[in-house]
This record gives sequence, structure tokens and C-alpha cells, in this order.
Amino acid sequence: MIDLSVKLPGLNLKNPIMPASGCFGFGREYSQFYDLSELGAIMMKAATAEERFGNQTPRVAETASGMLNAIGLQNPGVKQIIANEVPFIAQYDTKIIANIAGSTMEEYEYVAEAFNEATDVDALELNISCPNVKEGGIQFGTDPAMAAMLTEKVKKVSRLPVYVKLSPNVTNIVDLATAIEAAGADGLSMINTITGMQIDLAKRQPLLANQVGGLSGPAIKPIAIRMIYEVYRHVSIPIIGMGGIQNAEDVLEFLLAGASAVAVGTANFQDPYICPKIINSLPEVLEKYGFHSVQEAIGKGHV
Amino acid sequence: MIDLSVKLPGLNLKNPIMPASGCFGFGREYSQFYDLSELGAIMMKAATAEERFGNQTPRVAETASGMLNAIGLQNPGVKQIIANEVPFIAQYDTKIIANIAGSTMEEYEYVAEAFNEATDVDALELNISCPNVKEGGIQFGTDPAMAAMLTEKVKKVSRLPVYVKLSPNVTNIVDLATAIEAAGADGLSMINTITGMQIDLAKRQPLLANQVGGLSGPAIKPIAIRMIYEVYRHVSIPIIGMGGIQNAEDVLEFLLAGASAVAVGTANFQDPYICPKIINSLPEVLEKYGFHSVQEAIGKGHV
Amino acid sequence: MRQELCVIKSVQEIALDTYEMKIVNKHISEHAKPGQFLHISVDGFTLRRPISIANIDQVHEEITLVFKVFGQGTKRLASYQQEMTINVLGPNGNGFPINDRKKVLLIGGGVGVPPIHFLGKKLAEQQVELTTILGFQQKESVFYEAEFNQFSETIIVTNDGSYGEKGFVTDVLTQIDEFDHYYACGPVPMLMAVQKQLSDKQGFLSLEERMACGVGACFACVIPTKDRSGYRKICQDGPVFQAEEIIL
Amino acid sequence: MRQELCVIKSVQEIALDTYEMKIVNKHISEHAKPGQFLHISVDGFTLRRPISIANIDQVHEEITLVFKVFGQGTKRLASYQQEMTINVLGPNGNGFPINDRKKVLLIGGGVGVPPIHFLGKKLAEQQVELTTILGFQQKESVFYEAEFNQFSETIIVTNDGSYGEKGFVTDVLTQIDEFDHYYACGPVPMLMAVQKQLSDKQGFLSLEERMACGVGACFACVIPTKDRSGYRKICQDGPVFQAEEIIL
Ligand SMILES: Cc1cc2nc3c(=O)[nH]c(=O)nc-3n(C[C@H](O)[C@H](O)[C@H](O)COP(=O)(O)OP(=O)(O)OC[C@H]3O[C@@H](n4cnc5c(N)ncnc54)[C@H](O)[C@@H]3O)c2cc1C
Ligand SMILES: Cc1cc2nc3c(=O)[nH]c(=O)nc-3n(C[C@H](O)[C@H](O)[C@H](O)COP(=O)(O)OP(=O)(O)OC[C@H]3O[C@@H](n4cnc5c(N)ncnc54)[C@H](O)[C@@H]3O)c2cc1C
Ligand SMILES: Cc1cc2nc3c(=O)[nH]c(=O)nc-3n(C[C@H](O)[C@H](O)[C@H](O)COP(=O)(O)O)c2cc1C
Ligand SMILES: Cc1cc2nc3c(=O)[nH]c(=O)nc-3n(C[C@H](O)[C@H](O)[C@H](O)COP(=O)(O)O)c2cc1C
Ligand code: FES
Ligand code: FES
Repeated sequence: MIDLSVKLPGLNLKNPIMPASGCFGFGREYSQFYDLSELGAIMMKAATAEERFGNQTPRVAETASGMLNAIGLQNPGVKQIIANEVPFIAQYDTKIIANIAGSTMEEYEYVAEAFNEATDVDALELNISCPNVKEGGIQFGTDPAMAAMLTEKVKKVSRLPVYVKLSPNVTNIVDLATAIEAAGADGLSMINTITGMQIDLAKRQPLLANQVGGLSGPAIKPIAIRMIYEVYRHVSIPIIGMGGIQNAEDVLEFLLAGASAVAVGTANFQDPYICPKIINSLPEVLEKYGFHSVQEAIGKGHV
Repeated sequence: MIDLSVKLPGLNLKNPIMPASGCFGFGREYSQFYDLSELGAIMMKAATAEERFGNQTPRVAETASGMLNAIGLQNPGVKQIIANEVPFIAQYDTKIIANIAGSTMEEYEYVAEAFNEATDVDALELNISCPNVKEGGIQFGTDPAMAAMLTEKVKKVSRLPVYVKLSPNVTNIVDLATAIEAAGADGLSMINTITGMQIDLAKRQPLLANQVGGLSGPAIKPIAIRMIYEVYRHVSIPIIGMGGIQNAEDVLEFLLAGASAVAVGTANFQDPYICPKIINSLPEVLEKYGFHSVQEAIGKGHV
Repeated sequence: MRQELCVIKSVQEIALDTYEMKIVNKHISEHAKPGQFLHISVDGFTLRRPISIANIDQVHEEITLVFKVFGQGTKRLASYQQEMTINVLGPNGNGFPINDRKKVLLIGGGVGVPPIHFLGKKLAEQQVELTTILGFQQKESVFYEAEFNQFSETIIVTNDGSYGEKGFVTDVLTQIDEFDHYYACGPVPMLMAVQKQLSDKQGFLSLEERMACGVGACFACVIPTKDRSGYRKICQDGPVFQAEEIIL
Repeated sequence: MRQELCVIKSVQEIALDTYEMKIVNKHISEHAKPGQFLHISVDGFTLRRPISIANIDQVHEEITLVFKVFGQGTKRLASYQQEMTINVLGPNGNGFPINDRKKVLLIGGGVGVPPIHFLGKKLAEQQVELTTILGFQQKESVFYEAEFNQFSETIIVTNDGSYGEKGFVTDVLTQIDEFDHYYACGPVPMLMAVQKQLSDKQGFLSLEERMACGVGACFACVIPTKDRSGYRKICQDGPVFQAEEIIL
């Protein structure tokens, strides 16, 4: 028997597979396709203090082996999420990770504190790296000092373990990660999307209404693997890996690079069953490459 | 008649298409396939002061819609290049851009100065952004002050127009570009490859001997477009664009983003005729989208 | 909505760059309603392509799709051969509300014609009196005229006048007698003009937007609503909306 | 070397995960020499796949390739059907030097067998006396035994002993009588062992390395040489090298 379980701060996962934030809403839609209890955890869509309507459309574009999105943090606000969405997911036997975002430090603190009341939420994921909002977002995610300060503030007000989601749009990802670790983060999640653009030839303007969007999907996997590999050597807190995962082999690649668990984003759009499919084929793939458990594979790609 | 010509400092190009540095050697191999005089210009493989053997193999890996390379600047040294390679390309009616690299400022200066003797060379491309060499390379390319200093030094010793090739592995590409412009660069070329990694599952180690490599190909096109779009708004020197170009529509997208000419790299490996094919189909594509010349399309994606 | 594999029965070019594809699937043919769409996986592309259901033959469990080659994805789809299998999510979204109608005006523009065709057939089965206006760019783009004629009085309009009447669908609206409801699908400028010109009528518009998930999870495909309660999702709450509800 | 389109005549699984593909092309069938390879474009992949030429039928302008399904690219290639067209660069690289040979030892391991087959046939035509050692992992992987038997004494070795002799090709080297030259192609550990054990003989090794361009332009596929003049390119200077020239 291959053991798929992983223990992370606040998260005893039965398996290391979870849908990535923003790619799974609050679980309702995909619950039509399968039993969400199969999932190791669910990362909810970002929550902000108040309801947000997000960016104008078009919000998505397709790229070679990837896509751009500029949703812009549309969400019903943390109160509504706690009232209506968390209870829905809590029906299932899975862990709940609340992704939180904001335009100011105060907003992050407010949202983090609000989730203290949501007893079914198991961890916070601090989205300090959203490239798709005009204020906040990206700045917090690229300056190590700012990122550390934000982490500290959120840690102070939250009862929950805090995973900080790193932006790949930086010169030195290790500086960012070590600053965030020093500030008390319980874990890291990486990577968020990479800022990109597509131009509509006929309209002679950027295709997305927001001009730039975040690149995700298999196209960015080599960048995610490199960053996780580098960060793993310099931090001792666990990493939740993501970026272009499509199958169990990809999961193993992330584990070898140093991730302790992984999130699947864009692939849900192609195949709504992708998460359970990966969970089902993971034991076989681990075995094929000589591993008896997920735990055993973590960081094993380092020489 | 659609006019494909573009005038850039030192480069009166009959068309805006050139093979990218490192993806075309010194032209000999591809001269078996077609007449190199069809090309707007040729960007030669990087030259260093002395012969270099580069990295261990494996040096390349395939990724989704892209590839990783870690060649490591293998080249016969600037003297040999001037003696044996430049004269070969000079037989053809095309422009020659010499890509120069080094581990120290002095090496860059040495190589730049050496090319003063090569009367057939039309411009220098300063490769300050090679992610695949242990010393030099990447550092010069990520720190605006260092990049500016290097640009200034090379400008001082060279008789040729200098195009500086930007690294995409930075938090703020505009800061880098404006510093380099202020230091006297005649143009920019962007983007170089993005640092990535692939892990060999069976061997449990990075697949490339150099561990990390540079990601190129269609996967990075949205990132290249975004960076060129941003830089175009902040500089007044011309940009040679590159990153994942596969066809004439892609070329137009780069022109609209703000590139004045483009280079084609990875696509040569899939189709050795890609450059002439793009040159031949460019007039039709320009016409389809309402342009009468390449010149007219430059920067037209800005609103 | 389910993920289903469908065998292609036929692919045929029926007008300029316009293809009719027939696929076989029991679940979809049993459950699909006019206005719903399939979210189709195309080999080699990250995102699925939304295509409306143009017709259903329940007896043969056959679904008809009509699509125009627009970019690379639809080009690839058009190259698919008989007997190949395609992976679709469907039926997605909500259909047109069709109960208790008497006299109905149908308006379709370009690739907005297919869902209107399926709708018209269903309404005709319910003995609803129909008038249809179909707009196309030019003569070569016209399709399904004969099909519509079977159940509806049908006016064809082409932008360049090369077939039928010249102009836009809104140019012939005044020719139409009384009707209690209208249904429209087509390009946004057409829908805006229709919405404005028929603002005193009860109408339903079927909308398009770039989609990712196609099931309501990603917030890609939203449209602002008039009551300022924010955005609604085209893939999940639509693609059909009441004309007065939305801001185009 | 040219870029050529070739129609697939047949694809057949001839051993465990091992496929024989026959393609038709005039230029390549006329010019190919043993040891050369084709650089094959596979739908959906950035890089071409290098595959050795396993045989040529000049009369029917037919080229035979034999390849093992290793990763996604060869898996896709194996799924190609008769009548489909593939895009290849070829013939690439330099072949085995074969003039003035009398008694020759051929050594092939796994997917190193195909080029050795084409070589053996050519040498046999020149009346060269041949002995061949072919190494495979296990019984199910063995292919082309009958083909080799037609022109050469042939010893089969399997790693697990499930067919022929048990062990590695080097284990049976001592059984071979005099020979003036040897030719080997196979996995690097095999080539290293052969190079070492036959260091007193004139030999040629055919090498593999990950390639990008396949034509000598990108410096991906290099191998260090003993004279320290640096690296040579496998795709352009090789894939065949004198055994004493290179450092494995
Ligand atoms: C609910 C709905 C029903 C539709 N029904 C039909 C139909 O019956 N017949 C038909 O011909 N077309 C229909 N369309 C439009 C069709 O989806 C697009 O023409 C198609 O997705 C274009 O794909 P492409 O690969 O050819 O273009 P590309 O431009 O290469 O596609 C790139 C991306 O943009 C998206 N995209 C581009 N244009 C549109 C568009 N107009 N609407 C939505 N997404 C778009 C693609 O899905 C893809 O994700 C419908 C769209 C929607 C939303
Ligand atoms: C000159 C030469 C001749 C060859 N002849 C044959 C032959 O006749 N029969 C046969 O079965 N195989 C042969 N090979 C090996 C064959 O090229 C690889 O097995 C194949 O490229 C693997 O592709 P993949 O997509 O299945 O694997 P993947 O691992 O998915 O491929 C990923 C990348 O790695 C490259 N790669 C992986 N393994 C190898 C390898 N061993 N050598 C070179 N590149 C590799 C691929 O080309 C591709 O670029 C030859 C290789 C070379 C260099
Ligand atoms: C449509 C879309 C919406 C996203 N929304 C969020 C979000 O709200 N919060 C967040 O932290 N990340 C968000 N992301 C980023 C993903 O969680 C993930 O980090 C990224 O897409 C890389 O993974 P992938 O390649 O598997 O998609 C979003 C991604 C997509 C594609
Ligand atoms: C195999 C390979 C070798 C390269 N060598 C160099 C080089 O020597 N100097 C340089 O400036 N860029 C080099 N590059 C980067 C390319 O010139 C180009 O900037 C990059 O590949 C993006 O373009 P593409 O996506 O069209 O390949 C190399 C790229 C590849 C793939
Ligand atoms: S496409 Fe994802 S919500 Fe509509
Ligand atoms: S593969 Fe490019 S030099 Fe050999």
C-alpha cells in the first residue's frame, strides 16, 4: 500500500492533491462531477473584505500550453463566503484553505481575522501575488520587506496556520521566501501566475480588458519547478507546489523538487475530473519510480 | 506593395526577420536549406574572449510548447569567429549582429573591441542575460546599475551600435530597460530565456547537467509580449523582439507590442525553413490586418 | 451536465467557413434544451470551445452543431473526421424559457443562428406562431434558410445585400407584426441594437463571452446586470438572459 | 540532408513496446547511409525525435525505422497510422565508414540494433564476413533475429537470460574469433564496456544525445573528444565516431 497522506501545519491531508485557488470556485460546480471528499484539500477562491466585481471582460485568453486570466478577485466578500460557501464545502471530508487578498495591509488583516470565526477553515493562503488588481496584490508580493511585514501582521491576528503564496514575477524568489519564513509563515505556496499579455491583432489592443493577465498551465511548469527547487534548499517550512500540473507524473516532479503537496489549477478547465484522476493514478506512479509514500518523495530530486 | 523594410541604428533591414542568437549557429548549417540573403539579419551565436566548451550534456530538454537549454556559451572564441565565421555570413546579402558575452566586464569590453576589426559586422547584441553560465551572465542582466555600467563600457570601446539583450528574470523590466537606455544603448533586444528546470523522475535529479536551463518557445510568448509592451512605453530606442515566434501573426503581435524587428529562435529546430516562410507570409498578414508596411505596425497595439 | 464522449457522425461545410457537425450521444440528446451549449475539448488546446446546440434528433441520439471557423480551435474542429470521438461537457447553461408563448419573433445573426434554429423547432412543435429574421455578412455565409422555412416565415438579411434584404436585422424589424416575445442571438452590436429597438417587448438574449471552465467556477465569463447586484456568469446563469436584465 | 514529407506505409509492433515503421521517400532512400538518422517531427512536440535508419529498400523507395516507445513523443509516433504523412529532416549525420573491411564484429544493444541492421546488410553486400552480438533486456524485447541471421552469425544475449545467452553483450565478446573492425550502437554503459574491452581493436561507436536542431547549429548534442580539441557534435560530426576518439 502506497501511503498518500501528508502532514502539514494545520493540514493532515489524506492525499497531497487540491484544486488551486480561483480554479474551483467554492467547490459547488465540481461537486456535480464527483464527491469532493476525495480531495486532500480545497483552496477556495480569494476572499476580500467586501464583495468585489473584478475586472471587465474579456478576462481570459488562451496561449500555447497555457492561458492568461485577469479575473480581478471577483468574490462575494469574506462574510458571505463564511456564511454560504464554507458550510457547503464543510459537508465534505476534506480540508479547507481560505485564500485571502486585499488592497491594503488592513484589508488582509480584516479578512484573516474574519476567518477566525469560520471553524471549518483549516488554513489561510495569503495571496500576496495577484497580478490582476490595480492596487495591492503585486507590490506585496515582490518586495521581501513588505511581504514579511504583511505575513507578520496576518500571523498576529489569525488563529490559523498561514501559507504565503509567492509571486514568480521576481528577480530573486529565494530572498522573498526566506524573508517570509523569518516573518513566521507556516508554509509557502508557489507559484502564482506569471504576468503576460496577448494582443488582439484585429482590434490592435491587448485582448484582455485588464491588458495584462496571469499566465498559468503547463507552459509555466519548468519555471515553477525551478523556483520550488531553489526555495526548498533555503527554507524549512513546507511548500505547496503548483503551476501546470496535469497528471501524476507532474505531481511527482513537484514532490521531487521539494513540494510537500500540490495544487491543480488550469487543468480543471480541460478535465473536471482531473483531481480525482490524479489521486487515483498517483500510487501507481509513485511505485513505478520506487517510492512507497508521498512523504518519501518530497525533496528527493535534490542531489 | 507591402514594405517590409525597417531602419534601425546600424541596421537597414530589408525585412524585420532574423534568426535569434544561439539558434542558428553561424549560419552554415541553415545555408544548406535556403539562401541566407533572404534574411533581414543574422544574430550569431554568442562570442566570448576565448574558446569555450560550455556545459556538460544533457543540454536540452523539452517542455510543453517550449524547451530548456543550457548550452553554456560554447563557441570558438571571438578571434576564430571573426576569422572563420563572419566571412562566411558576409557572402550573403544580409546584416550581421554579433552576440557577445563574458564572465567579467573586461571580457565584454575585449570581445566588443575585437569586433571593431570585423568590418562586416553591423551591430553588437550584448548578452547580459544568459542564465546558463555560472559566472557573469545573469548578474549583469538583473541589476540595473550593473547593466548600465556594462552598457556604457561597451559603448565606449565599440565602433558599432549596441543592442542590449534583456533578461526576463527580473521583478521590474522597465527599470532595467530605462537604465540601459540612459547608459547609451542604441537598442534593446528582448527577451532572453526564462530560467527553468525539469526533473528526471527516474534519475531523481534535474535532467539538465547544468540543473537549470533557459525556457524558450511559444510557452514564453505572452511574457515576452507583456515585457515589450511595458518597455515600449518607457524607452525611445528600438526593440528587437523575440520569444516563441512561430509565424507571421506572431510577428505582427510583437510589432504591435512595440518591437521594430523580431528574432526567431526555437522555431528553427522544428522547421529549418521557418524564417523564409515567415518572411514570405508577412506581407499577406500585414495586409489582412490593414497595414501597408512593417514600420506602420510598430507600437500600434498601444491604446 | 456531464463529461461525455461523442462519436462524430458527419462533418460538412454548409456555408462559407461554416461547418455542420453531427455527433451521437444519448445523455445529451435526452437532456439538451434550446439555448444550451456544449463545451468542447479540441486536441492541443488548453481551453475548451463553447458551441451551441443547433438541433437534436432524439430518435437517433444525434446532436447537431454548426460553427464557423474563427481561429485555430474551430479550424482544428472542422478538420475532424467521421468516426472520431470528441470529448464534450454538456449540456451547459440554461436554455430559453419557452412556456406559454403565442407569437414569437426569432432573430439570429451569423453564428448566433444555430441556437435559434433549435429553439424555433421546439417552439414550432408547441404550435407557436413564428417569424424569423436571420442576418449574415454575405450570400456565401447564409445557411439553414430551408430549415427555418419549414417552421417559420423567414426573412434573410445580408450586410452587403448580396442575398435577401440588404442591411442589418434591425432594419427589417419594423416589417414584423405583433409578437409577444422575441429571442435573439448574434454579435454584441446586433444584440445591443435589438435590445434598444425592442425595449418595449419581452425578450431573451443569448450571449457569448470567452470562457475557461464553462461551468461557473472561474468567473471568466461574466456580464454586468442592471440591478447592480453585480455580474452574472454566462456559462452558468446564462447564456440566455432577459433582455432588460443585462448591460451590454 | 533535406526536409521531406514521407507517407507511412506500415506501422507494426515487432517486440515489446518496439515498433517498425516503413515510410516512403525517394530522396532519403537514394542517399541514406548506414549510421545516419532521420530527425522526425511529431505532432504537438517542440523538438524533433532522432531515429536511426534501420533499412532501405531503394526499389520501393522505402525506409524502415525501428523505435521503442520511451516517452510521450515515441508513444505518439507509434500511434500514427498507415497513409499519414510525417515530416522528417534527413538523412542526418555521417554514416559508418565501411570501405575495405574483411571480418567485422557488429554489436547492437536495444534500440541500438536498428542502425547496426542497416550496416550489416550493407557490409554483407560487400561480402564482408560478419558476426553479430545483439543484446536485449528480456525475451519479449528481442527483434530482428531472423533478419540478422540472413547475413551474419548472430548471438542473442538477454540481461535476464530469458532468451539466448544470459548477461551483457560484453560477456560473450571472448567467444568471437578474429575480426578487423567492430561497430557498436547501444546504451552508454554498453558502449563504455565495449570501448574498454576492445581497446586494442579498430572500432566505431554510434552515439545518442538529446538534440534540438539535429543539424549542427545549436550545440546541444556534444561529446568530449580525447584530443581535448573540445566537443564534437553528435548530430553533425557523428553520430558515428572512432572508438578511441571520444570520451564516454
Ligand atoms: C455560449 C456560446 C455558444 C456559442 N455557440 C457557437 C456556435 O453555435 N457556433 C459558432 O460558430 N460559434 C459559437 N460560439 C463562439 C465560439 O465559441 C468561438 O467562435 C470559438 O470559441 C472560437 O474558437 P477558435 O479557437 O476558433 O478561436 P480563437 O480566437 O483561437 O480562440 C481563442 C480563445 O478565445 C475563445 N473565443 C474566441 N472567440 C470567442 C467567442 N466569440 N465566444 C466565446 N469564446 C471565444 C475561444 O474559446 C478560446 O478560448 C459560441 C460561444 C459561446 C460563449
Ligand atoms: C542519433 C540517434 C539515433 C537514434 N535512433 C533510435 C532508433 O533507431 N530507435 C529508437 O528507438 N531510438 C533511437 N534513438 C533514441 C530516440 O531518439 C529517443 O528514444 C526518443 O527521442 C525519445 O523520445 P520520447 O518523446 O519518447 O521521450 P521523451 O523523454 O518524452 O523525450 C523528451 C526529449 O528528450 C529526447 N530524448 C529522450 N531520450 C533520448 C535519447 N535516448 N536520445 C536522444 N534524445 C532523447 C527526445 O528526443 C525529446 O527531445 C536515437 C537517438 C539518437 C540521438
Ligand atoms: C482563472 C484563474 C483564477 C485564479 N484565481 C486565483 C485567486 O483568486 N487566488 C490565487 O491565489 N490564485 C489564483 N489563481 C492562480 C492559481 O491558483 C495557480 O497558482 C496558478 O494558476 C498556477 O497553477 P496552474 O498552472 O495549475 O493553473 C488563479 C488562476 C486561474 C487560472
Ligand atoms: C539552444 C539555444 C541557445 C541559445 N543561445 C543564446 C546565445 O548564445 N546568446 C543569446 O543571447 N541568446 C541565446 N539564446 C536565446 C535566444 O536567442 C532567444 O532569446 C530565446 O530563445 C527566445 O526566443 P525563441 O522562443 O524564439 O527561442 C539561445 C536559445 C536557445 C534555444
Ligand atoms: S467560464 Fe468559468 S465561470 Fe463561466
Ligand atoms: S542538435 Fe543542435 S548541434 Fe546537434
